[in-house]
Amino acid sequence: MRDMRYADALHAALLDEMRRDDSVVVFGEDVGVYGGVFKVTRGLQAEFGDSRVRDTPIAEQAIAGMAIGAAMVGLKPVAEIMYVDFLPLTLDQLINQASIMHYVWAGQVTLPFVLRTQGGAGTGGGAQHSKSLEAIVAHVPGLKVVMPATPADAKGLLTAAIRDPNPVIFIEHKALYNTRGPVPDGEHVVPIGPAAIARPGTDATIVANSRMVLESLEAAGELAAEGISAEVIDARTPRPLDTATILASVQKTNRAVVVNEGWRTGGLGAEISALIAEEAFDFLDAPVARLGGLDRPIPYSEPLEAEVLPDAARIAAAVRKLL
Amino acid sequence: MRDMRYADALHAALLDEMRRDDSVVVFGEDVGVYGGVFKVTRGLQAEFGDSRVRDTPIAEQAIAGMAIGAAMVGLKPVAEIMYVDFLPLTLDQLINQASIMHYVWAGQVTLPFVLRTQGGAGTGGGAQHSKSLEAIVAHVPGLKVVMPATPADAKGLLTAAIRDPNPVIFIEHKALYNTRGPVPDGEHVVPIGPAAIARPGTDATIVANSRMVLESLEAAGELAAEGISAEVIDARTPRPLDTATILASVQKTNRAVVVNEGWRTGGLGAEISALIAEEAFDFLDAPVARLGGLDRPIPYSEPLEAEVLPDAARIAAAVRKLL
Amino acid sequence: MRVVRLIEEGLVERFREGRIRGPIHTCDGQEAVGIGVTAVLERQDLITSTHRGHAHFIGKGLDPGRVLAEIFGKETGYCRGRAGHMLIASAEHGLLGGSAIVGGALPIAIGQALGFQVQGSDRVVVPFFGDGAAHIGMFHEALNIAGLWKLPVVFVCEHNEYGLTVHARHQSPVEDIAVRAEGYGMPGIKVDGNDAVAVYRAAADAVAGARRGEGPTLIEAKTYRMTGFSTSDQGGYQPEKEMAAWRSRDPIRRLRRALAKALAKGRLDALDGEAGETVAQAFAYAEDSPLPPAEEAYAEEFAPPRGPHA
Amino acid sequence: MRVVRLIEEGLVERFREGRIRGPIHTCDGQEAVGIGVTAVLERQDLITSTHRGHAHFIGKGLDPGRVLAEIFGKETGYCRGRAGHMLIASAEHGLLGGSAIVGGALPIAIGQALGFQVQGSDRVVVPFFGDGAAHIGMFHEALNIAGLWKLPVVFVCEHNEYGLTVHARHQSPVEDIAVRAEGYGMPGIKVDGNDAVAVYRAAADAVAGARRGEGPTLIEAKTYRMTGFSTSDQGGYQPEKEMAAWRSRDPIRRLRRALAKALAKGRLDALDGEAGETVAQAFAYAEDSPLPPAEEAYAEEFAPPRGPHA
Ligand SMILES: Cc1ncc(C[n+]2csc(CCOP(=O)(O)OP(=O)(O)O)c2C)c(N)n1
Ligand SMILES: Cc1ncc(C[n+]2csc(CCOP(=O)(O)OP(=O)(O)O)c2C)c(N)n1
Ligand SMILES: [Mg+2]
Ligand SMILES: [Mg+2]
Repeated sequence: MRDMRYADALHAALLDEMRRDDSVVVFGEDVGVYGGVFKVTRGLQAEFGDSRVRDTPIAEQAIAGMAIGAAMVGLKPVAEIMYVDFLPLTLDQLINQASIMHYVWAGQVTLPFVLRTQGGAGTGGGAQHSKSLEAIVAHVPGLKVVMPATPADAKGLLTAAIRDPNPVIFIEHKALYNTRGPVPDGEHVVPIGPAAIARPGTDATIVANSRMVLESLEAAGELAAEGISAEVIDARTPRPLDTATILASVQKTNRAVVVNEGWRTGGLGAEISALIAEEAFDFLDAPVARLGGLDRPIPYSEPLEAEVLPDAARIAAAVRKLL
Repeated sequence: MRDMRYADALHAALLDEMRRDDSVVVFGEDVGVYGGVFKVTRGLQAEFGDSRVRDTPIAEQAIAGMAIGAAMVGLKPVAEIMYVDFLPLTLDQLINQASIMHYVWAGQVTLPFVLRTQGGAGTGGGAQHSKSLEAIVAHVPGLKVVMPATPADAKGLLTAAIRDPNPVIFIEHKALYNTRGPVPDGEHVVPIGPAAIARPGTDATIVANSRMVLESLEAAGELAAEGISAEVIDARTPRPLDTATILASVQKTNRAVVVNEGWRTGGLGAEISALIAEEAFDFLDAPVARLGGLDRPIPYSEPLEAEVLPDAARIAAAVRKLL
Repeated sequence: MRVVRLIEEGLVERFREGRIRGPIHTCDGQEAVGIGVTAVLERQDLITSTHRGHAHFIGKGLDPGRVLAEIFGKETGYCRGRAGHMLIASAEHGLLGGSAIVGGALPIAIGQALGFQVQGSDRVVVPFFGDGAAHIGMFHEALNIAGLWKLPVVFVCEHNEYGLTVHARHQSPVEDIAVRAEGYGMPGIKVDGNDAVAVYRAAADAVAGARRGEGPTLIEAKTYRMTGFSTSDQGGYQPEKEMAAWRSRDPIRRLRRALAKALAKGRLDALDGEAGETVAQAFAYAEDSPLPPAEEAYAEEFAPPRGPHA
Repeated sequence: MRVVRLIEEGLVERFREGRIRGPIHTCDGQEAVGIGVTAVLERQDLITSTHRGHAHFIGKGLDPGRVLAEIFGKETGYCRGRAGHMLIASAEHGLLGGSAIVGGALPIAIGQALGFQVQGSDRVVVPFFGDGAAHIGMFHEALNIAGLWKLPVVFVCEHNEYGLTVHARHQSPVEDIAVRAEGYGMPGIKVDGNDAVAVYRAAADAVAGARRGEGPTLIEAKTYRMTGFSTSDQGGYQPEKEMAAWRSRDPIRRLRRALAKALAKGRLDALDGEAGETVAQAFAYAEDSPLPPAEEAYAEEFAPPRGPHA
């Protein structure tokens, strides 16, 4: 175990996989010479050269398309889309091309690529640099969607994503890059699929992902001081979603709060809330409480931005209300 | 009242509004000389000229952007995106530009434009011409999303959409263009927001939209023959969603089936199912049943395509199971 | 070319009889482009195709029977009926693949070429696209990057004068797409797309250059779509005079005239006969094949993992 | 230009002190482009801006105090703090508006121009964008349509040699974006972007042409970003020699030298003094203004309907 920054854990996964497997290549805007605006790809071009690590023009559609094409012929591209806000530019390639090929071409190709990006608010990026758009890609069959909350998962899930034969949209969170946590030494692979129980508990289940896991853990800490035992589930892979772990928890606690930073309406929380109420109906002692980002563009000014985001205090309040 | 085809009702709305208001303009691919691949814009260029009715190059990002820009300076563009499958190409313009401007610029501009498109499967269009992507746009604050199921609503909602000062994504269904129904004579405006009760009932609520309303009505007919009274709600504007009508119905029937043609996971049905279970929890006698498209790309071959879509038989079966 | 023409005639006939679902997009009149270009390629070279791909499929060596089976939605089709007429792919023939999103395969094609470049392979990628596709953003992004990185790609624009129903003059202020090549640092070549030999020569040069690592070329083949956009086309926008003029330039008759000089008369007729036979057998195969069972719709969403050490 | 420079210096200083949130993207060294072009425009002409817009804002006549208030997230800002430093708009000044999606405003700008054309107005639209934006698909779609329909637009590319951190030579095989104009049927003009007078002249011609209905122009102003991408730039990629060379071409000093010949010495110093005063007052206004209350986040999602007969 080593204590690492989330950004460094991602960097370590890239470095290890590129050393292990020549077919892993990295491209995207400013990932080469500069090493990425969040410095996750720093040093890779120096070590692996400018064929395997390429700065691209500003051309998100092409970046996504190149990941698809290169994967088809045997590379394992890890392409970067600088902000998840720019992901809409890639959606034609993801929805009309990447997501359909394995199925529609009856297994003739696999597409082992990863599209790394980062989202989330809280740093004053404004309406075009702060969004959480995971619900959009998690709706699309054929795409996997992964959102690590901890440095260990950042490393382990990115490693799994690179080795996965399917398109993986890997969404980091800009406010997590500087968070620290223990990361196992050596090869560390966290399979895509299973959720994690970030904190066990018995009175209520909080299902969260990405930065909201940290807020939920803080809320659970507060609640513990009041004698309330909340279980926090990290739904770290929104697609495929680990429904079994979520349902097992609710069957035990009989109460659920679902938290996601994306817009509440039609967000990831809607799917999880619906799932719980449909599949664990008889176990629920109260309706599912769903917290999400306020249904507005993310405003820039600090008091406004803070207001639109779920946080520990609101999560704790939602749990208390259920009991 | 006149009996009209759905396609003709749309055409009538465009014609009336263009005659009434010089600022209404139409552009898109093949909408001018040819009159649109579904012939909804036929004859408009001949009547209004090629300044107000323009064939564009194949450039969906520009079509969406032009609608935004032209709306900003006082036009009321009705732009066409030929298939909803091509909507991903416009999502940067919709999500990063159109949806944020009114709010982020504190009301300095309004964007009275309509993006007409059509989706849905059932005609062998294959994975790139059959999708239902409303869940993606219905997740985005600042966009209105409208999906008429009947000729009357096609006319009334399109008229309302053209007059609305906000961006409206207006999603028709390719398998509905040839359906017929009564349309009120003269000016006919159906406000954006309220759902319609397509068929009143007492034993269970079926919430559907677009073509699935027709399947639900057929199911309700079958069920009536068995003595089961199903209420069919047409959630014709997915955003803003008429939660009050849906909840009132469930409070009365105590049972709900939610049907949507889009992929089930993370689809519109997830939001509606979650809404019902969260807000009408104490009224539900059974968990909400949610039907959606199978979570796969839409396959081309007839038996496969039929298998991935919800239909009247499955809806009726879901209702029976609830009772 | 004869096989392609016969296949399309057969498809249109069967569509009219209600025996096929999708509208059929014929490349009637433009066969020389697909056939002329693919004749230059090795099997391991890749092409990407469009909604109008019959010449590409046949040129790249796919079996007509399995192509037709896919178009009929049959289990024996290249994609077991899941792809249909516009999205056919055959990895073993280097067709990856059809795409019905205008311009959508261009970014993918440069990705394939990027792969070959990183791998140090001499394989080449040829994306086909229409004149209408030359105005969509993906075209621009793909050509800029291909020119920048000198990727082994030959872009082949089949300029048939129309987008769907809109004439090229209403889609762009420039008549020749080839002039844009300069803005992407690559040669732009204009060629008579109804002359199979001219197309072959232009493609041979460009492919050889790409194979030697000299970077991409944009080839613009001027041609014409003789029978409308597709079988669902209601017509009315292609002037009769224009169509007649192009009909007289039919690429098949032109090639036949050229070959007539080199080959014995009997030889050409024999080839025609073989083509007819091939196509008749292909239709029989496709029509006799079974549809996939409905359960196949549930085929796996994801490719199975390759284990932790993939 | 002096006002712009002083504003940016003040912003960078306050960012360093932790008094502003967002990274500040200075146009330090490129002021002559924004100021030179906007000097040609009427108030009712529109511009669209980028993440690097201070010269555009000031040139288009926005009040520096309210610009700064927006950057500070204050209630008195042009957008009540909701937009922030990259998305400022002021409808009354014809700024519609800032956009931090590279190239994202280009399709909107041609839409505005389309509006003016349909309305028969002689208003003109000027979208500013960087060299990096010239390789994204939206650029292509927008320029093709503008050329096709002869829309009243003047595209102004501020070529400052870098995207974010990547040099232009790694973004495109062509050195001059202006060469692409031919592919869009419009003139492409290269101008020294550090020479305010040259920029003004080029823009004046292009704007006059657009106003007369002669269609769009692409102006490429060659300039340089003297102090890195933004305040969050960690540097290391702009060679010192390159920076030094450009520093000697500082557009403000150049214009000052030119004006010194025409104006009395005292006049220039007085103007400098006024600029300093204006900026000091603007900062004071912005800093003294209140933040919006949290409840404002709940402001309406939609514009209210205009009634059935809107
Ligand atoms: C992105 C996108 N926009 C629109 C369409 C609808 N469409 C299909 S083919 C076509 C015309 C294509 O023109 P061109 O590229 O010249 O090809 P051609 O049909 O002439 O061979 C259009 C507009 C589409 N399939 N994809
Ligand atoms: C679509 C999109 N991709 C990437 C970014 C991130 N980004 C912001 S500015 C920038 C560089 C832009 O370069 P250029 O257009 O030359 O403008 P400059 O910063 O040099 O003024 C990048 C890549 C973005 N904002 N939008
Ligand atoms: Mg064409
Ligand atoms: Mg630049």
